[in-house]
Amino acid sequence: MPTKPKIGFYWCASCGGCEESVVDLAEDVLMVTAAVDIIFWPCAMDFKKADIEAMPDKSIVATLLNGAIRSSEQEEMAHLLRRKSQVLIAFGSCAHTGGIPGLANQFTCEQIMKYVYEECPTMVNDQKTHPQTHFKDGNRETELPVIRNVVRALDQVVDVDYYIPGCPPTPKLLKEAVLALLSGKLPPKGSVLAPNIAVCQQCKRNDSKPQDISLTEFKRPHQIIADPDICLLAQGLPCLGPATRGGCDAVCIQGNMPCTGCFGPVDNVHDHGAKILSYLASTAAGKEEKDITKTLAGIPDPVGTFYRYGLAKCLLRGKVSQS
Amino acid sequence: MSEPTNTFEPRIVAFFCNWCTYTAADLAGVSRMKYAPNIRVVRLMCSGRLDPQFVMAAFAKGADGVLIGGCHPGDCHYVEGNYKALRRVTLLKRMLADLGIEEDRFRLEWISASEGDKVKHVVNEMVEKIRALGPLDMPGKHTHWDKEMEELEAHVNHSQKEIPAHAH
Amino acid sequence: MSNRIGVYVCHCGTNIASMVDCKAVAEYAATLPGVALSRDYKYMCSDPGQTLIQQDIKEHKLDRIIVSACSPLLHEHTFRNATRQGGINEFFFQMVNIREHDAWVHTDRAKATEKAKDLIRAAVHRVPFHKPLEKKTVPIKPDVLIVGGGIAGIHAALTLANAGKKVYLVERDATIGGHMAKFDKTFPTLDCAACILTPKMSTVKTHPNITMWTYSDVTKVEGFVGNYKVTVRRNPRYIIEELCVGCSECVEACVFKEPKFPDEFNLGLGKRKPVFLPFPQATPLVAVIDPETCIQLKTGKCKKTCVEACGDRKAIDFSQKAEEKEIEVGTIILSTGFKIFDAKRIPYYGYGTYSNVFTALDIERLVNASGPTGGELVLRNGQKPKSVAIVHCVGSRDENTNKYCSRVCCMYSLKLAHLVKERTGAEVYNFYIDMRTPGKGFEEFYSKVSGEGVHMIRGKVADVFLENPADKSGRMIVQAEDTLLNIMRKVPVDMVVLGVGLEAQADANDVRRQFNISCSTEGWFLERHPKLAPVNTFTDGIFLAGCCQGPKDIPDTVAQAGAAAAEALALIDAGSVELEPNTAFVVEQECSGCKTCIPMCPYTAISRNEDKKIAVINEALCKGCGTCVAACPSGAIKQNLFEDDEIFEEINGVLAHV
Amino acid sequence: MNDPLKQVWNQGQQAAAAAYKARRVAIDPITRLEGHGKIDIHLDEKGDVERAYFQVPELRGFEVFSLGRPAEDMPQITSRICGVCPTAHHMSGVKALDDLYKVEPTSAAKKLRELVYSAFMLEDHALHVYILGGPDFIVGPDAPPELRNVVGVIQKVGLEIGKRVISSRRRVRELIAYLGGKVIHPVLGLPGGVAKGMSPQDLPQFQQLGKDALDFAQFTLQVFKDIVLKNDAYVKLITSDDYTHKTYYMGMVDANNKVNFYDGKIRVVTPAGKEYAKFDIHQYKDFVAEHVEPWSYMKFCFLKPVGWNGFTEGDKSGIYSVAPLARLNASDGMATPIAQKAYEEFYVTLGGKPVHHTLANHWARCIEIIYAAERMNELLNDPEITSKDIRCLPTQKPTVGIGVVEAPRGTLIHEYYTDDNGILTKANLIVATQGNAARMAMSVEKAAKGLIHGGKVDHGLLNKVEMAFRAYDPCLGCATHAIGQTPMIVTIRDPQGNVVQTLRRD
Repeated sequence: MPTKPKIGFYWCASCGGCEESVVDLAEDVLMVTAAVDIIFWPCAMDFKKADIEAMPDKSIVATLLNGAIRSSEQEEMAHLLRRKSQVLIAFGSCAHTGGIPGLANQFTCEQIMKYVYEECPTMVNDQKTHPQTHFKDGNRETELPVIRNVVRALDQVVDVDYYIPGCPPTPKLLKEAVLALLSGKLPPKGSVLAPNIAVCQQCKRNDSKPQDISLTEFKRPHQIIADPDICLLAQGLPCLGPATRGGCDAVCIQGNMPCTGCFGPVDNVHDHGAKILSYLASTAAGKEEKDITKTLAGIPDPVGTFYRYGLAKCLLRGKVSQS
Repeated sequence: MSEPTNTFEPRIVAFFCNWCTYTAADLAGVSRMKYAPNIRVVRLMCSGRLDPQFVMAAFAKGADGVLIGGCHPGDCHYVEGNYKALRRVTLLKRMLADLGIEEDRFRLEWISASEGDKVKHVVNEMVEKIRALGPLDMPGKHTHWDKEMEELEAHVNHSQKEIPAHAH
Repeated sequence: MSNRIGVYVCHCGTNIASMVDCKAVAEYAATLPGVALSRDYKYMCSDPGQTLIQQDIKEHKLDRIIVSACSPLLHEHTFRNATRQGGINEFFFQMVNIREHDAWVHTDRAKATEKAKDLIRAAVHRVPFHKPLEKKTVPIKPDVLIVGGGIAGIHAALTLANAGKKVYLVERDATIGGHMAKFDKTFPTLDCAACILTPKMSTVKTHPNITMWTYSDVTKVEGFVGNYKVTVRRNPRYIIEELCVGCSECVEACVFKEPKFPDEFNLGLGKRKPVFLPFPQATPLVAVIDPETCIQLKTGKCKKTCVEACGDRKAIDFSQKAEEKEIEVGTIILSTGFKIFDAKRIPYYGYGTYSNVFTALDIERLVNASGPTGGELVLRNGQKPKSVAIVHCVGSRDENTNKYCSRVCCMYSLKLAHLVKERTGAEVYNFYIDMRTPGKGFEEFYSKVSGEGVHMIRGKVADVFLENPADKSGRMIVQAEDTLLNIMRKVPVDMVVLGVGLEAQADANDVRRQFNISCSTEGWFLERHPKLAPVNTFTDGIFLAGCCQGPKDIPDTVAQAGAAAAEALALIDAGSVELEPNTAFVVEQECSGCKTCIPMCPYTAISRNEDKKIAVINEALCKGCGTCVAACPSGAIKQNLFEDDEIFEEINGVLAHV
Repeated sequence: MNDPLKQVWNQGQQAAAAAYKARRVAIDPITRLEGHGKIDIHLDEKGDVERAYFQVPELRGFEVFSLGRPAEDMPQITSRICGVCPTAHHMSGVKALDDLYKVEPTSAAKKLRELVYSAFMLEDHALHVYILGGPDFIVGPDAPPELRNVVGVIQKVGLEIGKRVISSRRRVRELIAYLGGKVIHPVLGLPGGVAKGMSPQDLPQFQQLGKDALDFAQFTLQVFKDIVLKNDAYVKLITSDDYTHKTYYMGMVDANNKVNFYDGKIRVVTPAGKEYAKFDIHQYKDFVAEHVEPWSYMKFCFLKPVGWNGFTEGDKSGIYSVAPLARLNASDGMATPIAQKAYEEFYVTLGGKPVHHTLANHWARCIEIIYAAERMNELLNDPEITSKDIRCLPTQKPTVGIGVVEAPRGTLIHEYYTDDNGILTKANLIVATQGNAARMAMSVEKAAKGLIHGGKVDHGLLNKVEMAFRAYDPCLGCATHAIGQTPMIVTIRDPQGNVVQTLRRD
């Protein structure tokens, strides 16, 4: 049968939810597989690397890569796949903006190693053994990839053509992207393949939001029983919908929980967290510093809240004491 | 990485509102007050225009400090813009601290059009504090962070010669 | 497409060139991307300087202009015009401040030069993002509001009214006239204040173009140049102004047979009844009832003999309520005046404790024919003083009170010395720090007065104490170090006159906020520029006249009032004014309708389009602060002249390493 | 494309796609490590296996970057450990929050949580049975690799099943999405309850789904019995020594020592099947400990009181096992009738408790699918399921909270320490497959040693090792069935460490 265009999926530092969302195309997978050959990279890295290396450059129409880049191994694959693919798409929050693993940029690699292998409560490790990138066990030597000091979004490692946002991206966005690929109707390079308008536009509760809600208190989700029909921000919950790219159909809000920003910012925003901060602080009331401080105390973790999925793409890229 | 030296000249980006603080800086000039040459003023119409993104950009691009200047509470030319600024700055201070930026590197001051001397004092004080802290140098830090990738990238790009598309 | 940027580095004579190597800066600028032409020039604001820009635009096809010189607040308009006359949109221009913000405030030439380069680099990054914009012009409403009915307000009002403009004159006291109405004679000519002021006052009252509202306060000011909406509260005086003829029969008839309440106009030196006329020439000549002391108003139980006396005129109305008037004016003149220094703040001068210590203003009333003593200058015990000390600089030129010189005290102290001597023949001692007599005929007046045998003692009075501590109304000893003779002088006197200084009105700060202007740390309203715009404020369409801007004498006050009136006239006759196009607008297709911006706007310029479910900005109402722009979570609101891209590039540019 | 075979092929392709991706990513819950199984085999002079290393090469450090986060965000943050079983992490996290704030969820809330959780267990297990592990038996271990996948399954049992697997899975996941906002990284959990309830008008459609799910579950067990248990060769394989390790077993049980996924006490039985311990989760640190090897980023769990004695079996070694087989071994039965019958049959057939055969996990999994389906139905028909009383607001000051659930791949523990403001100061996460990590490493070595002699290796080795892996459902073996290639590279080195042979199926 005639060879269909090859599309590849690859994963780096991610949870696999992105691939799950591909699975969640369910019956729709047929439409996709009818049109393209999905090339699945097997798990064995060394093996597959050789295999990919053997492929002609640009012989893959498009590779959708999910996951942040944290290890030398992932970095290497990113470079290879870039080389072999005509179009490289950062698929999902982690590849797009670093995702939740990017929160690690608020800590040093040493901190992580020390805690995980020495200090965590259930650890028994008197020798303070750490995994070694090169370990000699008698005459035997084993290797492990290097864990980098900073977590990176895909475009901080290689040139990226398009982005599909979301943690995870919706099957709908994936389908549209693949169809766009096939029809050759792709937007300009660098585009995010999702609507350039914030979540509120799709949110059923939009009309319920009063025009002026200057908040004297920000609530945390566990502190209130949220009315399922009223704008969550109006109820005091710092919902990031207004500052977050839409395309998700506001599903979290339908689950009666505030948007946490996984689709990242819209095109005009340079730094998602700073913009979220600006918008939320603008919603706060108070003229005396102490009142303002009290109001904003309802947002105890600005970095973790505003850069939940995007610390790697914060203009500062993480805690300045990094590495 | 780059430890403070006495030759270090802090680079401070200031965002001044047109009506009070920018005018105060003009007054300082007209009054020939002398202060440290480390500050670069970006004029905004109102401190309410201050988008925290500007502060992040300034630090990311190499500012060692950022100073915001606006009208005193109640004096805003646009009624309440400075309160909006205060709200944003209050939260931004906390966030910058969590990102490891020392408190003294980011400052908000209310300076009215007649307080030329305050411009002088605030700038001098800030410059000295930051001089003591040493350079922030985010661009340098970022380059340093990314050094860990160079070797590999070079390796990958030279490990194999071009395989033309018609190879198979 | 890359731009062709022209960069001009102004020497401003030596103002900039002495601290900034303009040539080097210009050469550096020439190396920056997009810069097609870079020059340094002695005076960019001069005609040849501006012509240079216009020619270059044509010859070198420049599409962006950067002038680094003084503050944009000074010459931005000048160079925008030059840019426009050169044939490109005036907003393709950017000004860089290397004088006020650089040359004038730094001492290290190398570093100042570096700074200039950084600032210009910022502009070079910025200008490519500039968009062609049109200024919006708004019509100027011809009516004028003048706040404060002293000589400054009166003169400005008459000037404008005579020019055919409608004027609202608002005064918070019951009568116009201000401080000048309290004076007896005026220096140096010694002509009587009343004689020159009261005719002007009555003209104001009768002038068809002037609406005079006394006993009134401005409560609200909205809008912008050419289009201010002002609310004035007319406080109840319990007399119907239109019906009262000032016959003062009600005053005679009042149930209080004798005046027993301190009379404000005479600074408490005289007494009045609950119903009174401030002073014989009060304008309007309409009685006032003081609710604090009137039995009817306090208890509602009074025979109301005043009402009987008024009879058919029915001018008395105890039920009168405050009434709000809303007016629309195009320009505003503030002439809210000053308050005298409170002499009690210097306790060792004994004001308020020793009965024969007076302020200069007290004396003005005492020597005034219509004053409480009918012009008799006497001690509290009714006798004429044999010796009088006049103390200069009370509350002026003093670290503990006011550092500034109040400008008028020396002259009025000399005037009072003359009057005291004339009326009482007493020995007069003027204690001064320096004798300041700058002004037409001032020095002559000084020698005249000293020629009259007034003792001039150069020394700051250190203490005033009672000869006999038991007798608070007895003779006092005035102690001062005579810095000419270098001896300690202790002069016994019957009367001490304190030459109190001038201070900003107690509520100057509230007024300033209400009108959205600035004031100095001392509370004087701040002029836009001390030399180039002395009667303008930073708020277009609002002007200053008289002592609210700083201490000054009557001639200066009147001159300034005229100037303020002229500025207002210029605006009115221009008919319209151009506004900065720095307004904000919503990019429709990017607005998610989150409503964050709506409460940001203090001018309610933002509303929600319920059909499209997005925000819309009314450009006419937008004043261009940009607060909504910073707040918009989608970056869907942009501000002309201050777009995100422009500011981000300015940041990049200023920090871009060489 | 109307040729039926081609349709089958496409179905296969697509289900395989699902299979492949799902399994691959499921490595995360094992160890919070990203990357892929790697086996490094070292031979001695005689060419026999001296040592086989099973390595996991990535680390993300969730416990560390959770510090400073508001506790209530943890169920959503930690669900990103795994996108295949986010629901397990979410639930374990939410239960830790209940404990942290000392707030008892309303009874309706508990039922809604368990409903979501049962649905999740069902769809996750089904995936494994039909697409990932199952084909080893359904198609047969000796069948050519390109057929030992869902394509083969469909050819063997018919196209209908392929469709049924996909649609059943989709519908069950729709239930999760309904209550959780999203099926991947759901958001329902809050301390003291859930954010969203079940509306009465939506209930009937889900009740119907419950019925269908139960049919599907029973059908699934039947398929397994017909194809596997009726085949002596398979039964022999299952019980063969290559796949047998005598270790401790751990699982969660209810008050009657019946298997429970959502709540209960942790029970551990000895290799001999005797109860070794039964403890409240708050005591877990007395029983569970972690061990580090310098050659892998993955940490190996063991029983603290017994201690770490290397990769060895028996009651002297702290190594224990989790997941379906372990859960059945650690319990006295199933809490629902149909599942209980299957449970009894399981032990009768395999010669009584405990069962040490790794491959028996497949069967155990089918039994758990039935339990999950039965439990779904119980809950969907509980009048309280549509109650509006779904939240109980926390009032206590937070200090420390521990939560546990049985994830498809075993016991999953979250522990959060916070300040008075509920901000994390410390976190500890024991994820399911860590519990099997040591036993997996042993399986690898056992298979290697059993099959490599005199430096000679054949492809059978890879099959066997793969099967050992897949039985644990650790997600390392997933890709195999996708395109018929082994997921593992096996590098064979001589004593000098030189690579003498690199094996892979292609």
